[in-house]
Amino acid sequence: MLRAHGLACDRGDRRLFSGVDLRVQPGEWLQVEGANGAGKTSLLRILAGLSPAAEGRIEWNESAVCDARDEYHARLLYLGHGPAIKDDLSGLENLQASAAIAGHPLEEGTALAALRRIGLRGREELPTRVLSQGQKRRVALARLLCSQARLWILDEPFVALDVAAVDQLCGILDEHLSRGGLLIFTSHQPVRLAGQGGCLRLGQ
Amino acid sequence: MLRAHGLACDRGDRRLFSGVDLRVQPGEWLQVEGANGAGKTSLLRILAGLSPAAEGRIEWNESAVCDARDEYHARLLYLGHGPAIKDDLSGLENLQASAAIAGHPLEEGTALAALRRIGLRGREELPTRVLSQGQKRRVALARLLCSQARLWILDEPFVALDVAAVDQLCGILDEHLSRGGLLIFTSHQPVRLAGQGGCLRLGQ
Amino acid sequence: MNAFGSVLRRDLLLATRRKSEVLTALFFFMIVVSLFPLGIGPESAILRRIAPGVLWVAALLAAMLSLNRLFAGDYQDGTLEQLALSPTPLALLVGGKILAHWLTSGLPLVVLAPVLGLQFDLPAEALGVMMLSLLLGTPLLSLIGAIGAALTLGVRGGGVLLSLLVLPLYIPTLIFGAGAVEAYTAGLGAGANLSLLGALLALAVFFAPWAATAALRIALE
Amino acid sequence: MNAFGSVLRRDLLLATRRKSEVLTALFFFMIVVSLFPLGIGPESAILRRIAPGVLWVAALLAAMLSLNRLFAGDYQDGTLEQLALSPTPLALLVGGKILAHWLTSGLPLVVLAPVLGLQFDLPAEALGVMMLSLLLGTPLLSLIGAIGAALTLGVRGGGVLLSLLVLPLYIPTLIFGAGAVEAYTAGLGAGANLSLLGALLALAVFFAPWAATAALRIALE
Amino acid sequence: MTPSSINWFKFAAPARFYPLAGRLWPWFAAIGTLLGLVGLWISFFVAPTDFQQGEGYRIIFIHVPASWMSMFIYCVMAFYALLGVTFNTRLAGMMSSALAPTGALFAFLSLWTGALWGKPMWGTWWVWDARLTSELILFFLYVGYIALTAAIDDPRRADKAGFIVSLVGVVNVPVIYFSVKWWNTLHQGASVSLTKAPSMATTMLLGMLIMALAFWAYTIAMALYRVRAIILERERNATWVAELPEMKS
Ligand code: HEM
Ligand SMILES: Nc1ncnc2c1ncn2[C@@H]1O[C@H](COP(=O)(O)OP(=O)(O)OP(=O)(O)O)[C@@H](O)[C@H]1O
Ligand SMILES: Nc1ncnc2c1ncn2[C@@H]1O[C@H](COP(=O)(O)OP(=O)(O)OP(=O)(O)O)[C@@H](O)[C@H]1O
Ligand SMILES: [Mg+2]
Ligand SMILES: [Mg+2]
Repeated sequence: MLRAHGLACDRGDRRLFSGVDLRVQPGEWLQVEGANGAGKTSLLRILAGLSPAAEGRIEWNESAVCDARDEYHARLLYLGHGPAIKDDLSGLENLQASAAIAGHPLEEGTALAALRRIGLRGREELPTRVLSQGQKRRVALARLLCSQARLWILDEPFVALDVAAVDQLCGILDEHLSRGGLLIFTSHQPVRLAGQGGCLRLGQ
Repeated sequence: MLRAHGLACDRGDRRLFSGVDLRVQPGEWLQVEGANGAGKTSLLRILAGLSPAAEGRIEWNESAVCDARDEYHARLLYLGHGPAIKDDLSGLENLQASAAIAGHPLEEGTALAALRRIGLRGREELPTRVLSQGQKRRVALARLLCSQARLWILDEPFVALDVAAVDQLCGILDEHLSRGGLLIFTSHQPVRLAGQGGCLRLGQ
Repeated sequence: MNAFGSVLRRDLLLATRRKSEVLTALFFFMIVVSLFPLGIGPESAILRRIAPGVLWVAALLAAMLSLNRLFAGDYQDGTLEQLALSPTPLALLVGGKILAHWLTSGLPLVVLAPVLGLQFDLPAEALGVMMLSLLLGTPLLSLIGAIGAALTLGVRGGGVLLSLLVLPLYIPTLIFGAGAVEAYTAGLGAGANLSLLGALLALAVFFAPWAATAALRIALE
Repeated sequence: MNAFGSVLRRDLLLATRRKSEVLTALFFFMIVVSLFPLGIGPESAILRRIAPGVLWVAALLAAMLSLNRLFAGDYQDGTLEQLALSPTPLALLVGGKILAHWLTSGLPLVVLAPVLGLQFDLPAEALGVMMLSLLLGTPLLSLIGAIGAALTLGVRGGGVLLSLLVLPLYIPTLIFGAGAVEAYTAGLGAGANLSLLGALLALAVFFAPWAATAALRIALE
Repeated sequence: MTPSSINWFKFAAPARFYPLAGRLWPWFAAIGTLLGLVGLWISFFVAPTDFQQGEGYRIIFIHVPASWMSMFIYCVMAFYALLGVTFNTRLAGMMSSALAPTGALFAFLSLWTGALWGKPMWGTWWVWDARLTSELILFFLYVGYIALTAAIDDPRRADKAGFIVSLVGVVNVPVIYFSVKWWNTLHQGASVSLTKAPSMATTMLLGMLIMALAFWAYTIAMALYRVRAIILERERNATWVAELPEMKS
């Protein structure tokens, strides 16, 4: 279970938000909403432990995250605005490398299957440089299919995807939730997910 | 009037599309649709004269674009996947510089008004580096407000914008059309514009 | 012409915004020059002998290092597409960018060179010749470098490939530039070398922006 | 340990994918070395005298140039965030990246140095000492450089700032490295210099990855 | 366009050029081998020992033709670049990239044989005089051309980038050629080999010319052979390639 109390974030002279409390339980999702610049990305990075909060604390399974960083990170998958893929490597190589870095090396077969499922059949071996915007995002999202992490934190995962891919991603997220996973994400488009969930509105 | 006959595009060994004909008249819009990787970006770059087509020809007001490049470009505004803004300059400076490069220098007052209208009040002087994803896109879109170009070619202009900004952008596009402008754009989200228009589906 | 000015102004503005950049190019020049006495030892006869060569090589490397910021940023964020779509001829805009590059990376070296030359115990008039040769030579470095920078845009391993392409083309500048100072100290007069530099410069001013533009169009395709 | 290996493997794979990159780093080294005689003139007595210094300065610059590709790519595309989120300690992963950097940019220089030494007319045994000093010194360059590369990540004008930070830190390596060869040719024996280099290397292997990691965390915040 | 010029461009289409090159290259390879053998025989057995330099001078029979070829090939590449830029023929880029490795080889050979020769003549492998240096630049230019075109995936873009390198770099060739005149260098001037005793000069000249012709034939054969491979690789999806007998087997 992920819990946060009284989170606040400062950028420049501005307090972006303060007093943000949240609680996500297994099988639940949380959508962070807000206008452009409300601080969604900032909040997600704080929750992932990438940047420190100005105030407040974050707990994972009842213990503070800052005390058990490595354990927390072993359970976490974060996808930010940057797709974390290398232009010069193929989709396959990218996927295998990022899985190995996350601590779960992948068989080539598994990786290929994931790429095909996400709609990159026939493009597994192309350098991602030549792929289209949406195809690059898909390579990044293929990580979700191979992930064993409990907690997914996704920053605008639906951006640049076509309609079919949006549906497919929803399916993947539902599956994750039904396995008892936790999910925090942002999106400007309306998203329909099965299972329990709530919205957190930042700003105003 | 923009017209294209039998456009084709090759990428790698693949023919992305061929035999694409299109025609856009003053006050009309054209939405290019298609799955990820269908070739929308490639088509838009060809129409803008940034990359050559494998086959086919493009005409602007009855004369081939390749013969009257400069004249065509003087009438054209293209916004691609890259926002074409400099991280180290403020929104104001970015807007003024890009307008000057496009051949229509802007007064500071006009530029400020445009930035405020697009929702960046209070952030006009911040370096765009610290802005959020959506705010950066808005800086790029502010160019539309100051543009005198007849033909707008916009590659996924709605990406990363929040709901309010999407509505506002639709308003801006409608205004352009009602002034007799031409518009070609791509989007994976459904978009409702006033005026005449049509869709071009790439792929399958 | 107007767009030329605004490109120039924008690049200069960017350079002042990245306050440290101009300064650090200078410091790089200084440090490279100062490394040599450390690597070679402090004998002043040898140092004086190698001074023009070392100063010129350092200027060359400093110019080259700053080359990859000439177009790369504009390419990545899409500004280059906008330049290509400008009704002003692209070669003119490229000229503006090259001029801005020289003003922020070449000119400061010219000003700093005499100070460093003093470290190497060069006599005052030789320093004058040194400055003159740099004044003619550094724009040449920016111009030739622009071609290389444009060619390697968006290419794998661009940074190092850039030096591979550009350094050989820099060699004539180096030979005439350092040669001018050496000829002067040897009593031969620097005129011949300097006028060769000037001729090269005149040539490059006409052809380099054009070649760089052609290369940029290839990168954009 | 596993993740260390996979970072190393991925970086080496990337290097082979950018086929030209390793080769071009080598060529850069060659070209810089070849520039000096051009700037200084062909007298072989002087050239022999300055050879160790020139070779070492060139190695230093070649190492430095390839530094900005050490973390910058990973930072921009978000891979660095993923490394920081890996359950393996970040310092270990950073160690893997540094090792890959040395294998692709330092080791080739060690192998090439004797050929270039011949151009400067160095005797065979001096060449051996040269290689040995480079073998100890180039890993040091990668290690120290990693700290600088991490510190300048995402900072405006990073490239040149990087050299400003790193070059001064390189100076001891340069002095001992070039000093070893000079001491040897002067008949003093290279032992003292080489063992100092070794000691520096041992120290850096322990502390540099740790310092670089701390710097990376700052950049990520 | 006049009828005759259309004829000219007929073979500029890769589909036409491919079989032509296939028929021609074995002939040039054979001529090259033959002339090479004759040339080597003349240089090692017919040409007399030089009274000053002993046997070492025989390296001239490789050094000089190799140096000539290295410069000449670069000019040819620049010529193709000009063709490519003005007429936009695909074959021009293919020929350029087919020639570059051979050019680099000859530049390297020139440097290497020169260095080998320099040791007995000047007492050192290498001096930094203008001709040697400019030849070194030529080598770097070849390598730069090859590295740049290899680093760009799209062959058409690679070709165009290569055109610019060859056109810009070609200014170096006259520098090499006239370097002995413009700077007084250690390296021999152009006329030295001809001012010896007449009998010797003719055999030497003959040997050198035959070797030069052999290198020419070799270059043409290699270029044609390589351009065939390049054409096949680039046009592998074209129907005419699929219909080739060697593709069907
Ligand atoms: C690495 C060292 C050397 C390089 C790069 C080099 C380069 C060249 C080049 C480019 C040419 C053709 C230029 C022309 O035809 O005008 C040439 C020709 C020649 N080289 Fe060298 N050379 C080197 C060393 C030597 C040495 C050591 C000798 C003899 C002492 C030598 C003797 C000649 C002669 C006799 C010619 C023919 C000149 C003529 O008749 O035109 N070279 N060399
Ligand atoms: N130095 C600064 N001074 C003032 N404001 C700053 C500074 N740095 C960041 N900000 C503001 O902080 C906010 C960062 O927001 P963040 O990136 O988290 O937004 P977001 O909710 O993810 O928006 P988007 O939907 O556009 O992605 C922006 O509003 C930005 O203007
Ligand atoms: N060298 C290549 N080999 C094979 N396919 C290539 C190559 N280069 C590009 N492609 C393909 O060309 C297409 C480029 O499409 P483009 O970027 O125009 O798509 P798009 O319609 O804009 O997609 P998106 O909605 O994702 O932005 C992609 O399908 C890509 O896989
Ligand atoms: Mg955001
Ligand atoms: Mg697209």
